Parts: sequence; structure tokens; C-alpha cells
Amino acid sequence: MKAYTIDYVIKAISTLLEDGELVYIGLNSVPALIGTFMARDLYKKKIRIIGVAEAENPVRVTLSPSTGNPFFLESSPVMITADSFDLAQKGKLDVMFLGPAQIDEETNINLSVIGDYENPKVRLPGGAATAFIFPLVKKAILWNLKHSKRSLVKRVDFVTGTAKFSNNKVFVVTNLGVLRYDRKDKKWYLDYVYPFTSYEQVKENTEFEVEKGYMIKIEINEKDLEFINSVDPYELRSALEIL
Amino acid sequence: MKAYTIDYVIKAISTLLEDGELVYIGLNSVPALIGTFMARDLYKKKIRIIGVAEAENPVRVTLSPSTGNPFFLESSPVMITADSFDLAQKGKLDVMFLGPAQIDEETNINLSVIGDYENPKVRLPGGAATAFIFPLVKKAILWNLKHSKRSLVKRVDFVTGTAKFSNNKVFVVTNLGVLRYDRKDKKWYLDYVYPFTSYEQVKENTEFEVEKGYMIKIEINEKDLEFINSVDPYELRSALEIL
Amino acid sequence: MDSKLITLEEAVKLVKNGDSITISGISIHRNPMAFIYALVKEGIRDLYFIDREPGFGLEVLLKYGAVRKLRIAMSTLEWFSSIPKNFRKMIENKEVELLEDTCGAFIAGIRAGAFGIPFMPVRGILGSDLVKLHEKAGTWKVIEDPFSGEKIVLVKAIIPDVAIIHVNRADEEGNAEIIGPLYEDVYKAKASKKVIITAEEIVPKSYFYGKRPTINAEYVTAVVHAPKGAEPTSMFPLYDADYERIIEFLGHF
Amino acid sequence: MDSKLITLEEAVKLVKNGDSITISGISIHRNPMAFIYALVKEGIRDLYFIDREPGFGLEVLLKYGAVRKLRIAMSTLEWFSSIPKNFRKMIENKEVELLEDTCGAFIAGIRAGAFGIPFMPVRGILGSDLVKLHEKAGTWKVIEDPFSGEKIVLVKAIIPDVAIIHVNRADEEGNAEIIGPLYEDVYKAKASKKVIITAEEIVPKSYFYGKRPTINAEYVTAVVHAPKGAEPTSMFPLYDADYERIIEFLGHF
Repeated sequence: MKAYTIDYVIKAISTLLEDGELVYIGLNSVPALIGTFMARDLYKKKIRIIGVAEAENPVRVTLSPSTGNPFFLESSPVMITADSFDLAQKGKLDVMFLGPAQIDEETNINLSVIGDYENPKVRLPGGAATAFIFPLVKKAILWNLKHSKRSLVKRVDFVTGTAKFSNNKVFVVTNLGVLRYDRKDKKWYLDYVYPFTSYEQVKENTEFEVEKGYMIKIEINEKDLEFINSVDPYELRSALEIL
Repeated sequence: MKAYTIDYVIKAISTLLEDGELVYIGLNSVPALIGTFMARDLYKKKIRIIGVAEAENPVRVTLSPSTGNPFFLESSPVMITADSFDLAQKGKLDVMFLGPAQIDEETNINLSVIGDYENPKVRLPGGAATAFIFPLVKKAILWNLKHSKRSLVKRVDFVTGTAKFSNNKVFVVTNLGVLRYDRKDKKWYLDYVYPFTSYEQVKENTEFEVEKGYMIKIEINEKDLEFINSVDPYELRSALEIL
Repeated sequence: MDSKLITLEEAVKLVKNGDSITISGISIHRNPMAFIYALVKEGIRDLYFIDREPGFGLEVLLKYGAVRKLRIAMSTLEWFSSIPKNFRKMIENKEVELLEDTCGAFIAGIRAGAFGIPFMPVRGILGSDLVKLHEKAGTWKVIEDPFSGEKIVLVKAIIPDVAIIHVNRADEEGNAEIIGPLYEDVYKAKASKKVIITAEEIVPKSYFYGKRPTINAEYVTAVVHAPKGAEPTSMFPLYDADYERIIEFLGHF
Repeated sequence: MDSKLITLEEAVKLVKNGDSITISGISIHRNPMAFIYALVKEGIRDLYFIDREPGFGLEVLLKYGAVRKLRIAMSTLEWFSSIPKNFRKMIENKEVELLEDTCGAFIAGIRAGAFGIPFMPVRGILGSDLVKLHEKAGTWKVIEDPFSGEKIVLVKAIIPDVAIIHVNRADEEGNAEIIGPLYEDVYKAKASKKVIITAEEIVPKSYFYGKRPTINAEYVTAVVHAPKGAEPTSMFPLYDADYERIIEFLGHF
């Protein structure tokens, strides 16, 4: 079976999730959705999955063009987003995924505009929950499939949201590996790489400094691929393939 | 058929309601409940009735020991109290009934304590929605079945709520008649009396000044009594009879 | 999620002496009576009882000396006793302290607790003597609305230690369904640190597939199977209040 | 209450050029598409479109030049187009103005509108550049929580002129039932000055006896019978999104 690069992103996301976590999945979040269900159903992590589809920990899902597909409810009760976000305000939401176009060295992230807000070069979709939830959630997993000096930047063009004033955990999962933000020394560490990526490659493609972290290699096996294909039988994720 | 004094209170309440009004009925509100349904079902006023029973304009009701009886819902959808009170915050609730132990000349009302709050001579049930809703509702109908200089007072012992800073209509329906507060000259007028009561009697039994108002006589006919008995077949209202 | 189904005897141990609690229902309707009886049998003491319009359940707790402090907008047993006997006597005798609330402010406070925000504004109220009591207690503040400049009351979030909510149906994880009147029961459940659901009927989780539970499992600590658990208060649409038993308890007539 | 049942053609006349509107659903799910198509056919202009995570319905309104201003937290067609074409192009070309919101703040604002209170606090957000935009627009203020002294964002009540909510069932008075995901649709209905319900099915009022409607008639201005009224967006549990028609509209491939 052939693995897409995005399958490594999915596996990395799955790896970052831990027992006991309550995980929220937003719109337009294909790798987050597959990775989270992989963690729960293939790696048997005791997590609970909620999200914008308003399905409370559905027994099974099949990926469709929307990660907000209400038909997830065929195997779950409804839990509405306002209720889920109230949990975040109480500090009871563990994990949230955000897909910024730019991430900077201070944990500022941008999902709003490339260029100036009033005169944007590119108008992006908007931050959705970002500004609100990024500082509230216990673990923020940022994902970006175009790791380059234009996406992992010194300073974002616009601060859609920031974890600068929070004390939470922040990870960035990209097509090159996984960075972890260390709050003590305010630096980024490379914790995970893929068989086809290296520290040097990450360093070269990141505008801010990245130190060597755990440097664990994410591997994909047949079981992983089988699982990913079972959730995404139409290979919709291939549309996100950018390498 | 014999008419209780409370039947005149009920008829007076029914008389005060007008087409188009949205009317809320709280707990422990027997005359309000019967009077309101009389207005709608006997006098065909186009009013809508909601309340603490959370029944939205029930087709029919039978009085039981609680005016919050959920079985009103056998002929109505649920409309929850929080939703009804949100309408009040928007200025969209027309009529509310309150049953204060004391009412004073400035429209202050007391449902909390006789005597000092910290050292009460009598601890009353409490104001329920009073403080919140009395100034918000367009027409407040206060009812008191013991019209005397101890209940209609110069100054209440405790201001549970007040309409002093509001611009709404305030009526007081008692066992002696109906007073209306006039905001222009800040005086009370006697608008309705019963066949067995008079202006002099009201004046004598009220600590603050009362002027003659419309002085309309409330009469009760057989149809009224039939209707009242149909809503209150067990004559539960007789327990409130105090004359 | 693992099963949260426990016995009534286990569940009452989740409430500690001195806890603040709130219960489902109003007046003589859908009070979690089975739990309340078990609680007084356990000899619970010094509760801080928070609610909007309680009635029978509170009278039972008061009668058995379980309550030290109250924050409610009204207590009434309506036709049975406009001012409930224990409520009146124990406050007049200063055996119990009362911070009188008002419905709109209670709803604002319990909503703030439910939403995880520190406070919520509420309209009306200004001019009431309740304002002084609550300002002294630290539960309300009067501020100028920073948008309009108008005076408005802010209510600090109400976060009870325990909510006990009697429902029609629940699954083992705590997804719960209430039929008919709701009162503030969803807000109470969402606001409280621990939530105990007592249910007339336990259903499989699949009962809720595709449906919105009235209360989501995520908010629930424990589930107790308690058929007829509201008696002698009413449980729509299953049973009406048992007027005979209420009169008997009150010792009237 | 009198019947509020009117035709789609009558209902679109309730929306005026320049109105602020909000619609049901998100992304490609339960958008009131029958109404939106009728609205653009009517030639509506200068709408101020307010929502949390719109998608298809907004793209249609934008394509036909119905919108002047947006206040939303995100617009996406997800797999079909991460950044919807008209959304991106019209903002970049300054044909449409956008005040970007964030989900929690939108929920706080629409709840304040729903509850009839002037504002609502929301946690998080501080440090975001959105704060400056909203302070300038007069929609947010950063204050010190008068209880704790901590900084917090207040969101001014959001009160759209019109909400259009597509539902599974409604009676003629406007009591409405939504099955499955709810999003902020109840808050939208409660907050808005006019509420238009479009319904897959019209049921007799007795359908709601003893039940809590998702939206109560008291909040509703008009009811329209619109079977398949969400197509090509999805309508749980009746029909899935029509991917072919969405792709066709987008002019992809």
C-alpha cells in the first residue's frame, strides 16, 4: 500500500494524543479527524472525540468532503458546539486542532490574511475558533501542510490568535515533522521527523530557530494504512497532498 | 351560585387584560391563573398565556394545588421560563402578576420580610421574579387579598422590587377593588370597586392617599361563576378566601 | 466512556457536609426526592442550598437539619403552604441564613456558571434592596455598561459543588433526557462541579443516537437508577404530585 | 395564535435591502437554500451577513451581489474549496467588507442578543489582533472583571434584523423542531428582530404538545413550507449534501 505524505501527518497527530483527553475537531480538518480516530480506534487511546459535526464520540465515521458531516450522528448523541466551547471556557477541553497559514516563534498564528488586514494579498478563510480557544485549550495541535519559510515565520502578518499569554502545550505538525514549543526557554524543538525528512530540512525551511528535540522517527505500517483507508475509502485526503 | 370575594378579584384581573398581550403566570398565583384564562376563554381576549408551568398557551387547564402544574402541557408545547424571562429583558413581556405582602405609595413592593431583613418578624416566601421583572414588564398586576393599612403602606419594610424607575403600568387588585398608579402625578386612583365595597372603605384601609378614579363596578354574572368553577372544580380558591 | 451507573447509597457519598448544592425542579415538581431522602438518612449537614423556586425538596432538607444557608428567589408550597413552615421558622430563628435572590439574576448567574464565564449582566433589579445584600455578599456588582453607559447589575457565576437532577431517561454514561418542563436544570448541570443524575429509566446509549440529550454525558459525574424518584413531587408525564403524602409530611389538617 | 404560514415569495419580502441577516447551519449543512435562492432572485442588495462558520449559502449570496458586509469567524467549503472563491475575491477586491469574528465571541454576542442583555463576557482572545478591529467597530471592549480584576473581553449583543432558520418540522404558529446538530440556531432565532422558519414539513400544533420545540412560536415571524429547502446542503437525517450540485455551482473541474 502506498502512503501519502499526509498519512505521516495523520500518524503524527495520532501519536500526540494521550489517554483521558477530550478532543475537538473543527471544520476543514481532514488530518485531525483521521488522526484522532486512529488514536482512539487503532491505538486504543482512551480519548473522547467531539467537534463541529456536533457528534459526541461517534462509534465510527467515514470521511466525506466535510468534517462537519452530521451523519456522524448515526452512531452518537448530539453534543452542540456551544456546549463544547463552554467546556473550553472552564479549562475542560484538552485538545484542539487549528490549521494556520502562518505560525511564528512566539506562538502567534495567522488564519486571516497574507499581507495587511485592510489590503490583503490573500484573504484566508478566517480563524474560526482560533482567537478564542487557542489560549484556553490544554493542548493545541497546529497543522500546516506547506512547511516553508513563508508559513513558519519570524512574525505572522496578522495575529489571529496566540498562546503567548497561556500556559498550554503547543505542537506544530507539518509535512516535515512535529515541532514542540517549550515555554521555559521560549524555543521550538523538533520532536518527530518522517523517514524522508531531517532536522536540516526543517531548519532550512523554518524562518525561526528550531532546536533538536526528541527526534523520534514516525513510521507508517500496513495496519496504519489499512485504518486510514477504512476511514477515508475515497482517498479524499489525497486532495491535500502537496509534496 | 355563590360568588367568593376572590371571584371578584379574578374578574377584576380578567378585566385588566387586553388584546395582544403576552401574559406570564408564576407560582402560587390562583387568582391570576383563573382570571387570565377567563379573559382568554370567556371574554375572548386575544392574549397568549405562558408561565412557570412552562406551558405555552395551553388549550385548557384545571386548577390543582400548584399553578406550576406540568400537566398543563397535555394541551400545549413547552416554553421554558428562562426563555420567557428573556422576552421580559427585551421588553416583550406584556403582563406579569406579583403577590406582595406590602405595597407602598412609590410602587415599592415587599415579598421578603415583615420587619427587618436580618431580624424578620415574618419571613415571607421571597420575591421570586419580582426585583428582576417588575420594572421590565409593560403592565404589572399586583394582587393582595388582605387590603389594609398593614398591606397598602406608606413605606414597605423591605423593597423586594420597585417600578419607581420604570415607565410601565402598575395596578393593584385587592379584596376591595383595583388601584391604578398614575406616573404623571405620582398618585393612586381607584378604578374598580365591587358591589360590596366603596371608595371610603378603600381610603380607610390604605395608608397612602387614594383618589377616585374611574370607579367602575365589577359585577359577577352566572357565566363568570360557571367559568370559574369549570377551571376550579374543586374550589381550591376558597382556601384563599379571607373576608 | 465508562459506565457511571452507581447505587443511590454510593451516590449520596458524593455530597459532603458543607457543600453547595442545587436540585432539579420547582415547587412540588420533579424534585430528586429519592436522593434527598437518602441524603438526610445519611445525616448530611451544613449544606448551602442554591435554587430559584424550590419547594418540597428544600422543606425536607430543612426539616432534617441538613441546611445551613440558602440562596433562593422564593420558597413556596403554594396552596399547601404559601410560606413553608420549616423555611419560615428556621430563618426567623436564625438557624438558617438566607440570601434572597431574584429569578432573572439566578438565571444569569447559573448561565454564567454553565458557560464558564465569570459573570453575566441582567436587566431590571435596580432599586431593589436585594442589591445591597448581594453587593455585601460579593455576588452582584452594579456597573455602567461600557457600551451604553447605562447602569446594570452583573451577577457573578454561580458554581454549585453538586447538582442533583432527576430525569426521565439516562444512559450509563450520563446522557439524560427530561420530558416537559425544564426549568434551569440544564444550566444547573452545566454549572456544577459534580452532577448526579437520578433517572426513572436507564436506556442504552443508542437511544440517544442522532438525538440531542437534554444533558450531555460530558457534564455528568454519576447516574443512579431511581424509578419513582421524584415522588411525592410530580414527574411529567409519568405521575402527578402525590397530594396526600405532601399533606401528611406537612402535618396539616 | 394566528397562522404565520406564508409562501416563500411573501417571506423574502420580509428581508429589506441593507438588513443584517443570519442563517441556519454551517458549511454545507442545513443552510436555508430555498430561501436564499428566492432572495437572490428577488434582487436583494447590501445585506450585512452575520454568522459563525457559513459556507455554501454565503457563497451563493456573494456570487449574486447580495452582500455588502460580513461578520463571520470563518468561511470555508472545506474539501471543495478551503477558501471559497467569491468570498476571497470580493474581499480582496474590496467589494465586500469583513469584520472577522471568532467562534466564542460570536456565541457570546448572539447569546447576549438572545437573552436580551446588552453584552456578554468571553474568555480567551486577548492578544489577538481581532481585538483592535472589534474595539474600533464598537463590538467588543476589554474590561477588568469587577469581581476578580482580570482582563476579559465583553461582546456587545448581536441583534440581526432577520434570521432565516431551516428546520425539520414546524407548526403554523412557528414552533419548530431541528433534528441533530443545532449550531447556534436557537440563539440566532431568539436574538433576531424577525425570524423566518423554513420547514421540511408542516405539522399540526398538537405535534408539540408536551414537547419542547427547538424554537418557540413566540420568537417566530413567519413560517414557510420548504421541502428539500436545504438542498444542495445537507439536512439530517433526511438527505446528505448533494456533492454534484455543489461542484457544479463552484465551477470546479
